[in-house]
Amino acid sequence: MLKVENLKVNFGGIEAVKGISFDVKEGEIVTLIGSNGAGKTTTLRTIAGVVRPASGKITFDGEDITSIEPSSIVKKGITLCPEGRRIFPDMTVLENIKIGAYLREDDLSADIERCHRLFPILKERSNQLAGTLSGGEQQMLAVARSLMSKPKIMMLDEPSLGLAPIIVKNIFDIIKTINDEGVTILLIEQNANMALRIADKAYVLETGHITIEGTGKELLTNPKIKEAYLGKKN
Amino acid sequence: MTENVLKLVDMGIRFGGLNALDGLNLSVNKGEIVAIIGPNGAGKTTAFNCITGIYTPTSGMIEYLGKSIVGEEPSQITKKGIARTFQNIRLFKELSVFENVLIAMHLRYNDNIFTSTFRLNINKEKEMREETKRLLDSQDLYKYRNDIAGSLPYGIQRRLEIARALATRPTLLLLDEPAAGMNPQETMDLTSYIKEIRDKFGLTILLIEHHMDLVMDISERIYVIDFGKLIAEGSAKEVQNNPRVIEAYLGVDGDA
Amino acid sequence: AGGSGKAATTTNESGEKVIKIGVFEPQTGENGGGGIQEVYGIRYANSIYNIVNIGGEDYKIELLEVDNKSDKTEAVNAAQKLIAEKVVAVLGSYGSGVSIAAGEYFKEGKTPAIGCSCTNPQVTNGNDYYFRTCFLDPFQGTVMASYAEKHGYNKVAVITQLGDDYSEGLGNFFVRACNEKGMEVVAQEKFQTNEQDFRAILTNIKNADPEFIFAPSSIATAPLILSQARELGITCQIGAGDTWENGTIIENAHGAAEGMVVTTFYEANPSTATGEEAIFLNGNGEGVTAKGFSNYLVNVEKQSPDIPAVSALGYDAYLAAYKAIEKAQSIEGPAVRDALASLQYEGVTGEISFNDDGDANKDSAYVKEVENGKFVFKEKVGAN
Amino acid sequence: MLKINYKEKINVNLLIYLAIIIVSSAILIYLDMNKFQYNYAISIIEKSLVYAVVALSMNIVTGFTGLFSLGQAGFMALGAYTTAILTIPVASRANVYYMNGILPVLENAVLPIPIALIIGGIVAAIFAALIGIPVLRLKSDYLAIATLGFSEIIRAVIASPMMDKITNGSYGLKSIPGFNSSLECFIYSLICIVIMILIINSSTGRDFKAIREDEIAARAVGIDLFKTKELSFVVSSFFTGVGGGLLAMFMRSIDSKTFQITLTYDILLIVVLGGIGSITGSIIGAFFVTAGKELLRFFDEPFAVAGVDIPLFRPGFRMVIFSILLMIVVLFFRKGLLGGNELTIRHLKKFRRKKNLDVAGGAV
Amino acid sequence: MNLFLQHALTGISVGGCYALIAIGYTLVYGILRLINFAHGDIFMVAGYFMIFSFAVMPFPVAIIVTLVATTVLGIMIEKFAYAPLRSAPRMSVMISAIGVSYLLQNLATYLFTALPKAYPAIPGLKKVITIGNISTSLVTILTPIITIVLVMILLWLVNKTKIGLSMRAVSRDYEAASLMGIKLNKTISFTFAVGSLLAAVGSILYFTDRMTVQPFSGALPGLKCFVAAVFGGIGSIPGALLGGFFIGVCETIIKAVGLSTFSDAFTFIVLIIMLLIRPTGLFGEKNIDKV
Ligand SMILES: Nc1ncnc2c1ncn2[C@@H]1O[C@H](COP(=O)(O)OP(=O)(O)OP(=O)(O)O)[C@@H](O)[C@H]1O
Ligand SMILES: Nc1ncnc2c1ncn2[C@@H]1O[C@H](COP(=O)(O)OP(=O)(O)OP(=O)(O)O)[C@@H](O)[C@H]1O
Ligand SMILES: [Mg+2]
Ligand SMILES: [Mg+2]
Repeated sequence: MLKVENLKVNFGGIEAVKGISFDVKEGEIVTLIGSNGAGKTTTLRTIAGVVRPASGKITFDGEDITSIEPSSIVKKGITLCPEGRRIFPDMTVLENIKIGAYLREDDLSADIERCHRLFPILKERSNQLAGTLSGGEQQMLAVARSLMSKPKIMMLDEPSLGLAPIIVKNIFDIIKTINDEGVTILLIEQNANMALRIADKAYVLETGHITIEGTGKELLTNPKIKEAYLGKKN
Repeated sequence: MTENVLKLVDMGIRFGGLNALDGLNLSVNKGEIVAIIGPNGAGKTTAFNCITGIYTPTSGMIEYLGKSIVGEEPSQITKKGIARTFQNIRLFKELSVFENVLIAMHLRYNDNIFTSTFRLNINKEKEMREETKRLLDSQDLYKYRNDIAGSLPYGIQRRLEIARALATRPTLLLLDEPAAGMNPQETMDLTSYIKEIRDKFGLTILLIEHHMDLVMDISERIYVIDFGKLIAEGSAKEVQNNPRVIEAYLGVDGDA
Repeated sequence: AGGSGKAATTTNESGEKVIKIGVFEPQTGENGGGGIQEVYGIRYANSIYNIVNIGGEDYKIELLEVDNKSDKTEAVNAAQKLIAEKVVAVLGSYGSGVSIAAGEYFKEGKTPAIGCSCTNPQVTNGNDYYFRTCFLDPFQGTVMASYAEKHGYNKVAVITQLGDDYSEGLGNFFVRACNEKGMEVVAQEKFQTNEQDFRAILTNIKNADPEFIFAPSSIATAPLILSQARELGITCQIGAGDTWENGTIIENAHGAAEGMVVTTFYEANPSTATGEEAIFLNGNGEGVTAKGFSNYLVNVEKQSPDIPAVSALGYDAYLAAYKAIEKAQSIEGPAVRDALASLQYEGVTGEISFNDDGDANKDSAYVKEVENGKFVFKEKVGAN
Repeated sequence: MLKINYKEKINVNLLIYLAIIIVSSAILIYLDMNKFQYNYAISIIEKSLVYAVVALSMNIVTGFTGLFSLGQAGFMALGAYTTAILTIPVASRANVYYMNGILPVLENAVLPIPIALIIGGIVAAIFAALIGIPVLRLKSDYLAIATLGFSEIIRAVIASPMMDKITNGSYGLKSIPGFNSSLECFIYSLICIVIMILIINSSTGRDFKAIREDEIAARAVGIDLFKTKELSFVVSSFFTGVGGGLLAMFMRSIDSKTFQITLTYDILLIVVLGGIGSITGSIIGAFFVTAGKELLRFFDEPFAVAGVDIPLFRPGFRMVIFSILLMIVVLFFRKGLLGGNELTIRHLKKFRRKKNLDVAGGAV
Repeated sequence: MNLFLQHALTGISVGGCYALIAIGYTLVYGILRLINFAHGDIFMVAGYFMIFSFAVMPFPVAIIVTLVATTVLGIMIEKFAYAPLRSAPRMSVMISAIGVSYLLQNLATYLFTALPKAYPAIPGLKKVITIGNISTSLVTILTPIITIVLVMILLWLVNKTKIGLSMRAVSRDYEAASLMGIKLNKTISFTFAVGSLLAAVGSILYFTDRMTVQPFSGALPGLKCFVAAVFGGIGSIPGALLGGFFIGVCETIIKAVGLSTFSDAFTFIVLIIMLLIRPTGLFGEKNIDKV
């Protein structure tokens, strides 16, 4: 459903993404892994329309969406839960959840309820200013906010960054739950171990190129991956 | 051998209505590597901020080498030998790698504006540059010396931040989530790196981390805090099996 | 250091020899409005007297206008530009501050300068290359005090603009004269440059209950002071210096200007009162009435037919330069300067001759009052 | 630039700058010898030099230390008035203070120009030190508005009737001795500029930059935040004060209106146009803005094509064009003409290549 | 007592106008983190719009034309001078704002000369009302009332409507806002439109009271209102309202006690004292620099 072809992105003189191609099928969990600065975040931001590519093509359900406005991309059903959470700190938790559904005109209550079911703590904190939440709670809020736009495909950028182990586990469970509810997932993770376990398909990105691809299981057992990304212990 | 380097006694700090830290007790001995873990928002970074003088605790004591350092300026505390890195990397982004480290040398080469402007400090400056070169060399960073710090890959930035902290010649080094954003392999590399600098520079290290592999691997003792209070303390094993820690922090199968 | 004072002649396309007279006026900035009016007078004079004969040869006189933006830092470069262009003489500027700033440079460049309406003593003081065709502030302040005394006002109030040498200077001289005459100054208020709210100080003045308010300041502030005073119910007469003789004030004050008085340099038609008549001379030395100038203002410059006093002074300043060049039979700065120093002629604003300081020897000013939306000549007043 | 190289290698740029200085001096000497012919050019050069000093001093605090200060006009006023009061010839004083007289102590206080300039700088620096204590705690825009406020307060005090016998209140000062030659102006400016460059490239200058980059990290490596900020502010103000003194010498007569906020804006404009954090940028910017305004003067004069007057060309048009040019530079050179870099040989070579790369990509 | 009432009336009406302009600053700053130096000049140009439209059409139409034209001007300025700089350093945008301010002033000088132009008398507004010994015009009384009503509408707009929600989101984080599907440019244009509209209303009230417009009419009120906005905590609408009234009243008091030499200086002293007590103004958000 989402297809990226030969995508290149430059920042000033730096080439961050040097011509990558991959696709995501409906209902899948696809993960991008790779070391720091490999261009993962840049790829997602380009798909979301907040960064303009130098060349290449992005299609969604067969439609060219390269370089259209971020708001139109959201409207088409693609959302990005950005790196670093980026919640709106001086709005309440509930307002943050609601703003996720900015483009929707229909009734939100069912979806708000779903968020509250997934993240009970957010219901408790409804009227608290989001900036005062702890890191993990903010991360949950960011995911909940992305869900509110009723995405067809949800892109998550390192949702487990800096979180306590107990919450990391939680987050992956929830990603799985969301996926079971029918949302396609494109996930970036440093925690390759966990990511590959839930992924249907995975791509490894190295300095702007895709070097390895395969199913999650394949990559989990790939010796090169083991050495470079999973640590020797596994 | 068991010379005490850092001691927090009943330290507390409030932000408005929030008790971010509440009667924290903790001590670090010379040459140790000690870890602080705990859920998000537990107050770990806040503890670091209190130790380094960025916040002044509202109650309690901080003793460094047997003397209180409460209320002192961060720069003063650094001069006394406590250096740190930050949870969100804080390099001098637009300056070169060389300059980043060179600036951290300043505190040991007292210069005033007059001598530095009219280059009366030329010998000191030479020495500083030599030392910077040696330090970068030893940390395998010399090849990046002319690169702008902000343009470096994340992992290198982390190492540079540590190198910059080392340039102040600390006795005690505080590392705040040094492995955040690193993959397991990079995290393992970092583990040996931390051990290496501890031995090489004769450091005492206090670190905050969520990567349990790293924490369990290198720390001699672990403090666990939650809601600003100590909930457990001890060796990796002890902590790992402590039910309160599992409940609050690690989760049921705590090897994530 | 110092220039040679050698002016340049050039030849234009039609083969005439051309010399230049510099016009150093603000055409933009705070005093741009007044500056341009002075330029009108200069341009009109130039349109009549555009050929001067030196040593049997005709020279065409062209104007070189530079905008000093009412800004001292700009003024230095503008003045230098005129000197660099080798003008024979310089006319201007409206606003004493810029004239003072440029004065040193004209002196150094040995380029004689003739101020039109810059009334501050400092312009010519210590500068033997600066002349002017108007009277000075000490005189003007005294004239207004005499007027007030004559009309039986005993309690007067003064409003001046801080940091403005014209306003503060004139106000100060007025206060001194009043004190000498034994009148009581019941209130002395000051306001900041660009101020638009005078109600607070006017309320204080109202409370002091003066019989006359003297408020020398800029064209822009005048309507504000007038209308806010009337709005607060202040009914006494309000007076000001020469800058307020400007039609736009009456228009902008929406009727609040009625009854205000100003001292000024020029009256087109004082015959009704004194039997004299102001005469503009045409190119042949024949007298023509002010009509010619009015027509020029209307037809060429698209202005109202009333001749502002500063335009008349501009006219006189140009004429002084013209006559000095003719008299000196030279375009050398020092020669023209010497000719100016001993010049004497009948200008539209009265007889023009200069004293040792370079100031025009003028012993009377015209007082005008606004009646039915027009400045109406009231009387001619001397220093006492 | 002018960075003392601690290695043995000879700094090519240093030689080039020396050459530029020598050639400039030669040109100025030539202009001075033909003063009457070139007075206009000389006055533009002098003004540019003065503005270069002030712009660079603003750059120290704004560009290199990252403290957004808008107090320039006020510190210039202090320097200008001090210099003027100490240099107006005794003979002219009664004449200058014609309205209210002069304070007896000042009646005969005349000092040589260089000393007066330095004292002007010191007065500005002392005020900066006092103002800095409370104000430097503020951040970014709040610091800007507070310093702007102090600048206005200084101006109000200078113009106030209470200061009549010192500053001549509303009447301003004149008869200030000017530069004898453009070379003199060049020498004063050059000394200031060279010292500022030495400061910027010294270890103190590195501390300034560290604060600009990250205050918290700077403290964590042992930089005393307050002391260093204060130092930067005071040093900058010293040179701003000297620059003000130079401006007074250039103008020969000053009053409080000269030192309004627009003066600060003009300087800021130069700094940003040249490139924040660029030494050569500030200097080039000063010439660009000052000369630009003058070169556009022909827009104010009537202009005829084939005998037909083009009605657009009348007074005021110049400034419209100037504003538009300014906007164009701002919009197309986002980081200023030099964008935080220094104009060096290497830079010139790289320039073309870099421009090509800049075109593609970038965030929306 | 009369004296006091008269001064109080003056202070409140001056303050009302300041508040209206200050809110324009605050709105734009809140969203773009941009001190819109051109705001005072937009206010000045609105004055000229009124003069020229009033000359050719009846006053109710002229008022509407003025409001619309000023709003369009605000949007155009944003499009041409600020939008292209969205990813540029903050300082560039600020210089761009100074550039726009110069351009508007110079253009006005060029087109309309530096001479003050008479502002039309809107029927009724200038009517002088006398109560006892106090006299004032209708507009003086009307100004603070209109100001407060507008502020209430504005608060409702920002806090209770969808566009208000998007304004608040954009003010915090452009990128995150656009990821929510918010149209950045539309929201920013809207903010400028509202800011300019307020400037236009302020302009009508202010110039009706002061009766002349010249190219520099906007400079000083612009500066004072900026101070008012900072005083109240820039970014905060109630702050700007209070700041405007406070500065207006203080200024009047200072002049009334005969210290007008220092009236402007005093405004700044008040501001600096406020900043020293509360470094982000009265209601300014505390930006925690979390380490
Ligand atoms: N806005 C930007 N301006 C300049 N360079 C950028 C920008 N964003 C990213 N880059 C550069 O592009 C490269 C790829 O960055 P990106 O953030 O996509 O990496 P990543 O794979 O997500 O890494 P990480 O694991 O650290 O998040 C890096 O070298 C980075 O420095
Ligand atoms: N300057 C501040 N003002 C107000 N609250 C603060 C401030 N600094 C920290 N806090 C609060 O104190 C608590 C502890 O924060 P801290 O950053 O120390 O957490 P942490 O243990 O480091 O968590 P994490 O693992 O997510 O980094 C949090 O609730 C945080 O919001
Ligand atoms: Mg990333
Ligand atoms: Mg932390």
